[in-house]
Amino acid sequence: MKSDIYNWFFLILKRDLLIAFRRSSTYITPLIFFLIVVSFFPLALSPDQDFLRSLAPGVIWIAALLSSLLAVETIFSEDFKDGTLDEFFVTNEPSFVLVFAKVLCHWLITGLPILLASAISSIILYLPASSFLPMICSLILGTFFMSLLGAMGAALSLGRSAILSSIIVLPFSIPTLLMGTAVVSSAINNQDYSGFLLIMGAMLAIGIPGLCLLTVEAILLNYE
Amino acid sequence: MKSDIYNWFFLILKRDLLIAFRRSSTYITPLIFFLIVVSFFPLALSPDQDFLRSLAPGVIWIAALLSSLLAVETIFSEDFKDGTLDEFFVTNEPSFVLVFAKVLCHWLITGLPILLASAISSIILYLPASSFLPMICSLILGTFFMSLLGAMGAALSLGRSAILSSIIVLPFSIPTLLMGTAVVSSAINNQDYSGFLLIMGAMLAIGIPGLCLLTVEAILLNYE
Amino acid sequence: MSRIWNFIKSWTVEMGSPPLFFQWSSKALPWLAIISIIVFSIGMVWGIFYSPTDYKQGDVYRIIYIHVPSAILGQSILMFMAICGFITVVWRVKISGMLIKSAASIGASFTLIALITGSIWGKPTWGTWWVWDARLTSTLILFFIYTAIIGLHSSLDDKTKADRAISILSLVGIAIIPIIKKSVDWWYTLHQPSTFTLSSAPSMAPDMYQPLLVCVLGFYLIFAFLLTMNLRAEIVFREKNKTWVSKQYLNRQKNDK
Amino acid sequence: MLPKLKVKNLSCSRADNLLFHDLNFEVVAGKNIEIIGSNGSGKTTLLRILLGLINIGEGKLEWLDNEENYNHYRSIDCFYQGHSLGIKNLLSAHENLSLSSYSFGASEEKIAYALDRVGIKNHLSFTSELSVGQKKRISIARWLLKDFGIYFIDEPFSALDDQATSLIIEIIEELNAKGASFVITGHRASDVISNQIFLDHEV
Amino acid sequence: MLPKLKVKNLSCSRADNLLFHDLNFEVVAGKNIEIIGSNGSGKTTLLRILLGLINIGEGKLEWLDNEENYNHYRSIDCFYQGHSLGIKNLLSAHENLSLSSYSFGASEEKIAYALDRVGIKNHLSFTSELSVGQKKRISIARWLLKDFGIYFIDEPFSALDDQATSLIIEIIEELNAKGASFVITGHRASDVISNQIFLDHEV
Ligand code: HEM
Ligand SMILES: Nc1ncnc2c1ncn2[C@@H]1O[C@H](COP(=O)(O)OP(=O)(O)OP(=O)(O)O)[C@@H](O)[C@H]1O
Ligand SMILES: Nc1ncnc2c1ncn2[C@@H]1O[C@H](COP(=O)(O)OP(=O)(O)OP(=O)(O)O)[C@@H](O)[C@H]1O
Ligand SMILES: [Mg+2]
Ligand SMILES: [Mg+2]
Repeated sequence: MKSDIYNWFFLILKRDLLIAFRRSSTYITPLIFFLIVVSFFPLALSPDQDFLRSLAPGVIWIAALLSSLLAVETIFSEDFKDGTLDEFFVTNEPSFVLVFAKVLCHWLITGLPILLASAISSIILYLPASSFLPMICSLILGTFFMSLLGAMGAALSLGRSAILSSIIVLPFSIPTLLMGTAVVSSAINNQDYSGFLLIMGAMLAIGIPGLCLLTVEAILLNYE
Repeated sequence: MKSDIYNWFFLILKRDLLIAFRRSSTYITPLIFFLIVVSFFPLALSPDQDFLRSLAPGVIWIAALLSSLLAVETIFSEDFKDGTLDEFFVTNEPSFVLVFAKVLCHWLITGLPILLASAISSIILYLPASSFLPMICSLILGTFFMSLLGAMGAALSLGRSAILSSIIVLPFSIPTLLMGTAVVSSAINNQDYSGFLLIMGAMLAIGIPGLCLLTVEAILLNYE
Repeated sequence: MSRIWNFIKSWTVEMGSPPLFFQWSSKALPWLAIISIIVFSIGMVWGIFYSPTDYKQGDVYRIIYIHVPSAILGQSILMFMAICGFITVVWRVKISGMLIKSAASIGASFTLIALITGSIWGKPTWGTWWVWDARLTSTLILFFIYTAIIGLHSSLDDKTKADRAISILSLVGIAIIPIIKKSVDWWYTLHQPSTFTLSSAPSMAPDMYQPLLVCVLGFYLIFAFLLTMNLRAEIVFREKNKTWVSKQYLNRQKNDK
Repeated sequence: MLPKLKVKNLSCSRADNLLFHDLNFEVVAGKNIEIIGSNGSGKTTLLRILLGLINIGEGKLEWLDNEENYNHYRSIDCFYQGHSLGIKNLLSAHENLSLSSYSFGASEEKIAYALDRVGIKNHLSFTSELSVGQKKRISIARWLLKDFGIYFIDEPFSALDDQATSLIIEIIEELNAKGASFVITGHRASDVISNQIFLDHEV
Repeated sequence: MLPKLKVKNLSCSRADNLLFHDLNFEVVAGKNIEIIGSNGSGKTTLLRILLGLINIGEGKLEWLDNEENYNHYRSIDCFYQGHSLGIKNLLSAHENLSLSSYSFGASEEKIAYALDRVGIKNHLSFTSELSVGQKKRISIARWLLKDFGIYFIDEPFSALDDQATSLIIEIIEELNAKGASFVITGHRASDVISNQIFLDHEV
């Protein structure tokens, strides 16, 4: 039974990754979007190094949140439209495994490009090298949490506009934003940032089961 | 014949406005999205008044672009799915009237709330009152241009490759962004901003016929 | 324990059946209206006309009698909605879903009132409409959460579905509110010392404080009153085709004659 | 009487499959044509080519115009109904008619009559609560809004119950009597329409 | 032999319309049930209630479990195919089978056999280029992937040509012989299935 759930999990993961790779826009769009948002600041405001460096943590985090959010919005809609979501719910396998697999897959195809983009941005925005590692760590935790939250928003607004799911999710992403920027700016100022990372980890630990279950509920709603 | 086109135009406008008003989320969501994105910046960067004031033009413009882009993305998809788009194209009425009517309707239900939201934002970002009027003027021109651009992107990505849409729309929105920001920052610094407004107006004047025609072509692509 | 649980469940289910609710609420409504209006007016009149003038702020401070109660209500209503949300998700009691929907717009309004009165108050005292202070910011986010809930509800055509959707959202909302409050606190102190912490304001004089308490109570009663009204409207709208609704109105018409 | 549309040597291939080849037929006033073929044989594609919605066929389409000449350009009012029905969920049945592109210029009485004819009471509520078949009835009501020259209807008989089927047949005959023509598709020959075109290559 | 599913006094109403009332039937191994009703009579709704996808009916469902008891909880493997077919456009026909939730645990040979059976060559390309009917064939191939207890199929016969129709009938009989049962819906009684349930209130 246990290995069954693993196989089930990997079946979904494989299927979704395959579909995502066949459509390159899934992983390229978040990356481009991120870079455009970031490059806008030097263009529109000021190319001054110190100014940009002070802006960098916030800008990178805002770009990360927005691009992860924009990408998550279609996570269930296609499966819902073409009837495959029905099929997953008709089997006797636990549905939150399905949700978790889809969230993980989504993170792999959008979170990783975002990490890449943020690495590039940290150079454009003159971030010191010492803050690189904490930035990546916080982004990993943060974007995964955003994928979870976004999945819930997407499930609640299945079939509706992207902007609706963003306003559902954005207010809830504020703690992540605050923690994330706190990690990076503490790292820049050589302060201790482990506390913030811990909190982000804790949020993720609670979020994974909690939000997955609520997402299952939200998906089932669309069947009524 | 001429009055026929007017009636045709108003038929579409009326239909779309009616549908939009039946679902209040269409006009509330861009407004709230705008405000949330704006409030991200003080949260992620710094709540300092002078700092925020210097950032404000850019922040407001980024929020305006994003919310108008997000909202425009479904402009044709519903009509495409439920077959009404086919019907509009089957009649002998000129299709760019259809596109223009849909863009105008879209601007009415998202652009106007965005203007309201930017007025609120100019208060919470401590923009001086003197820059209010130029900001609104530039936003009117800019969001309309974005609706046009976004409609084209939405038409291109109907049913398939969303990559085209974001890659085409985002880079093209950068001139609008830079002009718009320039108008507001010039106004803050008591410089002359009419030149930038003129350029934006010119872009719109070329964009309305040009982009509408391109959008018709882009929609027809989906039928092949 | 389980008996109490079952009792609560069956009680909520029973009292929550729309026709029954309609019956007892139409009896309770006039009383609720009278009491809430009396308490509310006492609070207002006492606060605005009979409480002492503040030595520093003058009469502007009287806005407190609207500001604070509505700020408090804004938070309590979300809590209330989360409780109803739990009942809706777990037991699928229909009426608790309608309760959330009816409460959401009231909660949003109170929060908006708190934001607006706060801004109005801030202009003379702080010299600006808005400050990115921890408490203000979290109130703003609270308002966003309300609008998310309302927007979600309006976007779904099927209203019972929409009720369950917003129950989920208000459950998440209540979980995230303390985190936001905490993190916003940290965030502010991170960057610069807080200039306007509300908690360190000079403790209030009792004759300013007492009317405030009455006002808060009055606001709660007004909320109960508005909620009942909203809920009744909602029920009639949703069940307009059911026989008991038409009967109710037929009876009403007979009584009117 | 001149045929409204002449189709000459129309061929089309999709992704290297020849869908149909050298089709020749004419659409005459008051007469119907049924295009029959199995799944994927190109029925939908043919209809869309005829209407100019897609432009991938080879061959000639000649439309009758007011001066009784034949043009490549279509000046006849046509009605097209695809697999999706063109019904808006957020509009009531009445609004779906009055605000559709086909109703452009139709009078209020026409609309009321059309709804009545298909047996849909003017639901004040939105159509989102109706089933697929009920929506199909609304879309059929729109046939009656104006005098269209040719009706191109993709699979009108699928997903319909017997009552609705006979309703459609009745309406088709009624419109035929007024001179309208129907070009419809289907999977097997219906008994109603005599002029049949088979698109039958292998699946 | 015990019936696999007993439906007792099932009623359901939607938006204040009673769709069906006091339905009683049993699904027996090797036997099929056809649910017949006009548009909007609640066929789709009934299937979804039986499967537990929606939870709005009143009444009792009792499922046979391995110990020959009846539970509210379903432990029988069921196959559900709704109006949408569950076919992914970006996957090839083969991948659509091997990566579907129903293939979970099916062997490679089964998949090849199933595709062969419905006459779809393993198109290496994506299924997005196939017609509705061809996709339907792929979705039918999935019936053969495992031994499901009950197949709930929503309108299997609509939008299909004669060849495919007889294919379906053949496959159903084949699976019946293995003990599987079908619960299918339709607009008019097909000749194949004897046990029919009519959901006929007014439209
Ligand atoms: C838009 C601006 C403002 C917002 C959003 C806001 C929000 C709040 C909130 C959420 C509370 C807490 C209610 C509770 O739970 O106890 C509160 C209380 C209070 N506010 Fe404001 N406020 C604003 C502006 C102001 C201003 C300008 C003043 C006066 C200088 C002020 C004075 C107070 C006082 C005295 C309390 C009661 C504190 C207590 O006893 O706990 N507020 N406000
Ligand atoms: N956009 C497309 N690109 C490539 N091939 C396509 C496209 N659309 C359809 N086809 C192919 O054209 C053929 C005809 O499709 P069409 O939809 O016209 O069939 P149909 O006769 O309407 O079938 P059905 O009865 O299933 O509706 C199919 O084999 C399909 O694979
Ligand atoms: N989400 C919903 N909310 C309210 N009513 C609904 C909903 N979905 C369906 N209905 C109603 O339930 C009834 C049954 O719908 P259902 O889809 O089950 O019909 P059906 O028998 O499958 O029809 P068809 O043959 O057209 O597919 C319809 O009258 C429809 O209006
Ligand atoms: Mg077709
Ligand atoms: Mg159905």
